[in-house]
Amino acid sequence: MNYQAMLAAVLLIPLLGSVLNGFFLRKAPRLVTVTVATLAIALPFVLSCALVFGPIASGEVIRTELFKWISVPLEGGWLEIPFALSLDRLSGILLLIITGVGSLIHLYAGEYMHHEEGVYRFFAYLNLFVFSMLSLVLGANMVVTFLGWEGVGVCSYLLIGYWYSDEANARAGMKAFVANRVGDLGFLLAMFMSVKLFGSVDYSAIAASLTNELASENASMITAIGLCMLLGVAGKSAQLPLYIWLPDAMAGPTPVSALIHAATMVTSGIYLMTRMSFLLVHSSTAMTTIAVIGAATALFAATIGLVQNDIKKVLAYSTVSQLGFMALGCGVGAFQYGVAHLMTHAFFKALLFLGAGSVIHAMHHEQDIRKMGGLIKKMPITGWTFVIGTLAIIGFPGFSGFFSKDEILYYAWSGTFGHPLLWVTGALAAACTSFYMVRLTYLVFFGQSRVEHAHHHGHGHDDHHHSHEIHENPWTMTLPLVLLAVFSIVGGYVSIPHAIMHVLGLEGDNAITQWLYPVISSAKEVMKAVHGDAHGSAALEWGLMGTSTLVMLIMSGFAIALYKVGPQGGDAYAQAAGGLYRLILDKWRIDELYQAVIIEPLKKVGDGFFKFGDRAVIEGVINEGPRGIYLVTSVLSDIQSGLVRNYLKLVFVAVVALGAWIFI
Amino acid sequence: MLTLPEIGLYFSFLLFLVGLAGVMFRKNILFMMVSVEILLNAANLAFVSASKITGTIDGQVVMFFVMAVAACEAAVGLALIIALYRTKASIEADDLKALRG
Amino acid sequence: MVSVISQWILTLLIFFPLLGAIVVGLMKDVQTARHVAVAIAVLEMIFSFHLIAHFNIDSASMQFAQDLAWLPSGTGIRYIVGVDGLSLMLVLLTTILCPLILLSSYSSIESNVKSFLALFLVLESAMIGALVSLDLVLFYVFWEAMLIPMYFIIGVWGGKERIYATTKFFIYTVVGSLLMLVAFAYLYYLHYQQNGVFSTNLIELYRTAAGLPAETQLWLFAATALAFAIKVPLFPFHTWLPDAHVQAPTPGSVILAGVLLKMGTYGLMRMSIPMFPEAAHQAAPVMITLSVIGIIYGALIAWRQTDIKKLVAYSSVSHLGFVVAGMFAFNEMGFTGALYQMVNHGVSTGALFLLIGVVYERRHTREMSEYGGLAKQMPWYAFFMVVATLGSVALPGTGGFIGEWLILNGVFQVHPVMATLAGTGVILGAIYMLWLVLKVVWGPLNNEENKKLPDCSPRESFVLATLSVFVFATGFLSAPILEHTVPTLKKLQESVNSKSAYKTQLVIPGRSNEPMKVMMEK
Amino acid sequence: MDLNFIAFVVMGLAATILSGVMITRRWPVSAAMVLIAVMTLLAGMFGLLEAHFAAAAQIIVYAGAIMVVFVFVMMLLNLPPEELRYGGVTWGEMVLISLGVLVAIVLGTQVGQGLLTQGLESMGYAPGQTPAHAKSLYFAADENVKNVAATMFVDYLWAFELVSFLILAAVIGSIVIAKKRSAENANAA
Repeated sequence: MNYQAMLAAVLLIPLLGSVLNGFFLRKAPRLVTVTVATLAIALPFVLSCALVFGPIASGEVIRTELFKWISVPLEGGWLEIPFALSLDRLSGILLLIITGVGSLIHLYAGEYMHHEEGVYRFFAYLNLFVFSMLSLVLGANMVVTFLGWEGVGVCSYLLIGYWYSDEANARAGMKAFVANRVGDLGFLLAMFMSVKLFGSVDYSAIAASLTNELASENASMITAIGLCMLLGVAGKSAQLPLYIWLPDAMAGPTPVSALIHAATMVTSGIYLMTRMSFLLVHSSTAMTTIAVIGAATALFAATIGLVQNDIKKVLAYSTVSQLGFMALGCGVGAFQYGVAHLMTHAFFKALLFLGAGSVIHAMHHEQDIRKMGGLIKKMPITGWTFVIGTLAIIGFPGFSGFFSKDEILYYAWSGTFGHPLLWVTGALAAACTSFYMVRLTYLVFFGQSRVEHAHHHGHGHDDHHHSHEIHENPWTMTLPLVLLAVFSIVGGYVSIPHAIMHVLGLEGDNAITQWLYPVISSAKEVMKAVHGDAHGSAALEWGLMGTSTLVMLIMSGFAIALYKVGPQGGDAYAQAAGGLYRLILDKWRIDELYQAVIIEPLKKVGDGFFKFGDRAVIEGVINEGPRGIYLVTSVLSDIQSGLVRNYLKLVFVAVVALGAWIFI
Repeated sequence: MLTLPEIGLYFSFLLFLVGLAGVMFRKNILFMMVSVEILLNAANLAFVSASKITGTIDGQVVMFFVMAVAACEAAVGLALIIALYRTKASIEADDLKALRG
Repeated sequence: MVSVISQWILTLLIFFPLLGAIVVGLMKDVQTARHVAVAIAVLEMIFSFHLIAHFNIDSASMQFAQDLAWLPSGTGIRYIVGVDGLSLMLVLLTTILCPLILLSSYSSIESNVKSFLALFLVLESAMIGALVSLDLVLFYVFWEAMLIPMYFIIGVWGGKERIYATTKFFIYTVVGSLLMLVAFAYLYYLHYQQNGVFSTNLIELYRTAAGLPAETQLWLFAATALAFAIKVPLFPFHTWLPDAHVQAPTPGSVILAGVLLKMGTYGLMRMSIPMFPEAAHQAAPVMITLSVIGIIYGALIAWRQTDIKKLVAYSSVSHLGFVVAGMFAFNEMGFTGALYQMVNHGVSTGALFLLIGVVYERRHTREMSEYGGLAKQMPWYAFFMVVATLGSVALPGTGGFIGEWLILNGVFQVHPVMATLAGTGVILGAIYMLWLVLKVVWGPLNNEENKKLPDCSPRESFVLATLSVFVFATGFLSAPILEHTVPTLKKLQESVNSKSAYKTQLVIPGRSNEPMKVMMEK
Repeated sequence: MDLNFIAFVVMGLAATILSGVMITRRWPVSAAMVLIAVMTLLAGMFGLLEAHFAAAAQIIVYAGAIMVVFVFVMMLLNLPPEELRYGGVTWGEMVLISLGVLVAIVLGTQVGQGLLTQGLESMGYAPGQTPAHAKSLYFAADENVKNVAATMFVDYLWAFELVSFLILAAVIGSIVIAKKRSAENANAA
């Protein structure tokens, strides 16, 4: 089996799984459905491993063309867009994450969804999602990527609205799709501009034709491409101002949140930016905008996370915040660390979501952290893996988040497009992250249990025999947790900071930089040529690292001290903050703002168009037009009254008019 | 100071207006015909006045022709009125709407 | 043998349904008549596959042509038919949609069935005739002939306000057609003045028309384009469409959205643009602006509708705005996208109207609030609905995406701002279509009456599944499909941009394939 | 201001007012009587304008012959008095009346008169002077009837003959029209 066929198989097996589950295994037992679905992801994972650690590691790029997709004549040539796949080192990383984390989550979901009716639908969507996500990262041109880009949006829409009987879920799905669509318009425009500029949408063709001269001649166009792409990224990767859909997307089943809204789909914006890094770096405007948006998102979402009480909401805002970090990394020119953080985040955030799902599953869909507490005794595996995930996300030294996040923060200060202010914003966001994550972990797993009482009220009669039986979940749910916990620890060692490498006596670049060298080398060269070398130093790196670690420790300690007494621990501060607290609790009321500023006016315009434009004006003109003609004709016809006297009157009028015309 | 024929022209115009009003506003065909006679007389007055103004005789000749035509008109018109009255038992002009569009 | 078939195939395609209409009209048993009608439409579809099997994809000529005497020779009015890449797509769309629509009419048409079937077949015949005729008078005859069956289909089998709707439909269309007729007549006269010979041969008139002074062209363009714009319908001539759609019976809505609206866009591409390239260039900014207004206007109105059929009707206004915008970009991407989008819109909107018909037959209401949560009761229905919706919102992987992508791309190359504005229509499209799905398919199943609804019958499922397959097939097989149109559209683009006459010729099967002598070459 | 002038103006005013009175009569016969008076006044005006033939013809033909026919027909039909108005003055009539008044004012002012004579002057006519090409130049001013006859039977001979045919046709036509009905009745009977 050659590599091309393997690559095609990686893409198509999940689609096959989806079709099987969606059409042919509707009546099959749950076990069959789950097995088919999981295998449809696990098999590509195996193939991916073979590909990535084989030819890709040795520097090859695998490219295969499945079929001709679009081909139209263009001025002076053809615009040929084949359905082509390309696997290089960047897509290799994502391929492993998607299929690897994906298989674990499928395994987990099999148990998590066991009491659902018609679970085939869920797995069909999930497999379809993986197919879309794979075509996103494997696409050799923008259009194939866009197929995946919108495909994941649709799957996300379907999965968020999986429990469609509750209209709120369906609405959340719709919101996600529409917000994504806004971003997709940006992507579309970026494509159109590259067709205009390069006559192609193929990544490698664009890279080949983008010379420095071309870039400087078309600087505004390059900037426009970058900004349009940023709009797309903001939609998909939940950046300001389009992040609003992601917290609502938590309405979907928890495995979906883990896979789609933490590990894979939302990171596709980061992937795209890295993929297009060679182009973005030509425009410092675009890069700076990306960095600023990223930093702002990181801080903004982190502040909301501080006060949320829904376990999944906290994680959702944490995801938005972490995505902001990744965008910040890309924006300052440290694409490789953006990708590194993407990877570590995929591990620990999937872990955290699955852990949260495990808790929710055990507690029978209770999501309020004020009604939890002390769960670590009842669910030790979930608890401890969750703690590992928390340590990873807050950047505790030695855990994966530490390496990737600190590298991003370091470059935020010293990178090509970096600025100390960006670092300050990022560090503040990291401090908030430490606080809310520790708060979350502490309130859920430690301290006094607040479960029993709440449970009786929460679930009524049928849960009576369950209420005292919160227990660890079966292996299919804990195995993914443990594996992800392992990766959450070791995953960060691909991006050991230079300063530490130096201490350890390691030479050269760290693993992720080396691995991604072929992808981002041209971007690096451009940055070097245009903007000069990065202006960092080992001392600065140590200083920044120390500062952020210290801040992290202080905030974590603060959180533990505050919430030792239980969820009411923060009330004093909340009261002191007063209106600001309520504003943050209401997520800064951004949704309401959009509703009032965009949605409602548009609705009014739509109503106005219908009632005034269509019914009154156009209909009026069209209907009154004939009426007017009728009026005219009736007057004309009345003139033909047959009465001689009237004819004479007309003659008189005509003679007077004629006289007036002649003499005046 | 206006000369006689010029005043004649002006009277002819006033007479014409009066006759026209009669034709336009009366519904009785007989009255309309009588009004037409006024119209024709007004025209005659204009012809004669013009003849005087220009010092030519042609206007008076034409006035004679007009008179002849008026006689024809009266003869035919009155014959028509009689025929009409026989068929419709009315000489209201508004009852004659065959030309209505 | 093949060449004989090829020679007569278009004539067969035009008149076979007409013959079928007579047969169906004479049948006694209603059920048999239904079957026979479907069989006729299926046969018609099979005949039309001959076109695709023997179509020369490297040629922009009018293939399968036939040129017969019709009216007295002095008038220059002949029976000339032929297909090129442009009409081929739409002929196939018509022949494929028609059997499906006839199948769907089994349950939606219950009175005067035979008349309906006969009228429908007449309509099919007229549509194909209009698509393949290359003589202005012949075209006009078919163009008007389409109107009559549709008038009756809406007027007899329609909803409560059908008379109002059908009258409006008729008046709008006829006003446009008459202007077009005047333009044709004037062109006929001008041709005579220039060449001393009367002719209504489209291929010759291309040359006459393109050589006219700009001002004359502009007037003639305006007259023909208005006729087609009303049919499309382009903003602000669209108000007949929601009424006609809402009042029409399901098969009527489907054929209206599926094929009849395409006649407008087809006419623009076949007549207005290549005939009057100079004028088309001058009018392009206006046309693009109008279509972009239509895109946004239609979308915003669609969003605020509570009547599901009206929503889809206004979505058509929005979608066809894309088509018109695309063709007035005057590049291959725009033309290709416009043509492709015509086909896709026919498929996906056709499917949506069928889906509305399915629930309308069960519940006899089109109010969105009467539905909700149908996914629980009718999972297959929900599936088809979502597929049709995705096709309609131009998801990558569906044909709509290819079409809209090419259109927006084409427009973007010349009018970036307009393309961006049109792009917001893509967002709004997602909003109103998903809103429809949200209100009909998702949500709680509260209404008691909806709890007893049966899922799609096998017949309905077959029709919808076929269309669903088409939605995705057009999304992935676009290259082999669009191959057929490339030479035609390339030629069209070249002639429009050089503002010279559109030169094409008839290729009559069986004769030597040398270009037919154009009469005025002297 | 001589007597001729005063007499002319008085007669003109009387003719105008009487014609106004005439068109507002309810009885056709009284209207015919008033009309005879108007015509007599007009004949006097012709006389003052030195158109003696016209004055005589006016009285003989018009007041005598034509009006007799009118009165004869009126008596024959024996019509009832007419209702003068079937409703208020309509807008259209108001417009027409105001138009008429407007034209009267325009033409009645010096401006209007200037307008009327403007064209004449430019064509070589001037008040009181005889144009160069007028053939009636050869006739003395006080031999009016002779002058008229000479012009009529020299310059307008053909027109005169045509008018005689017209009168003939009118006579035959009026007989046919007036008799038609009874002839049909006779055929039907």
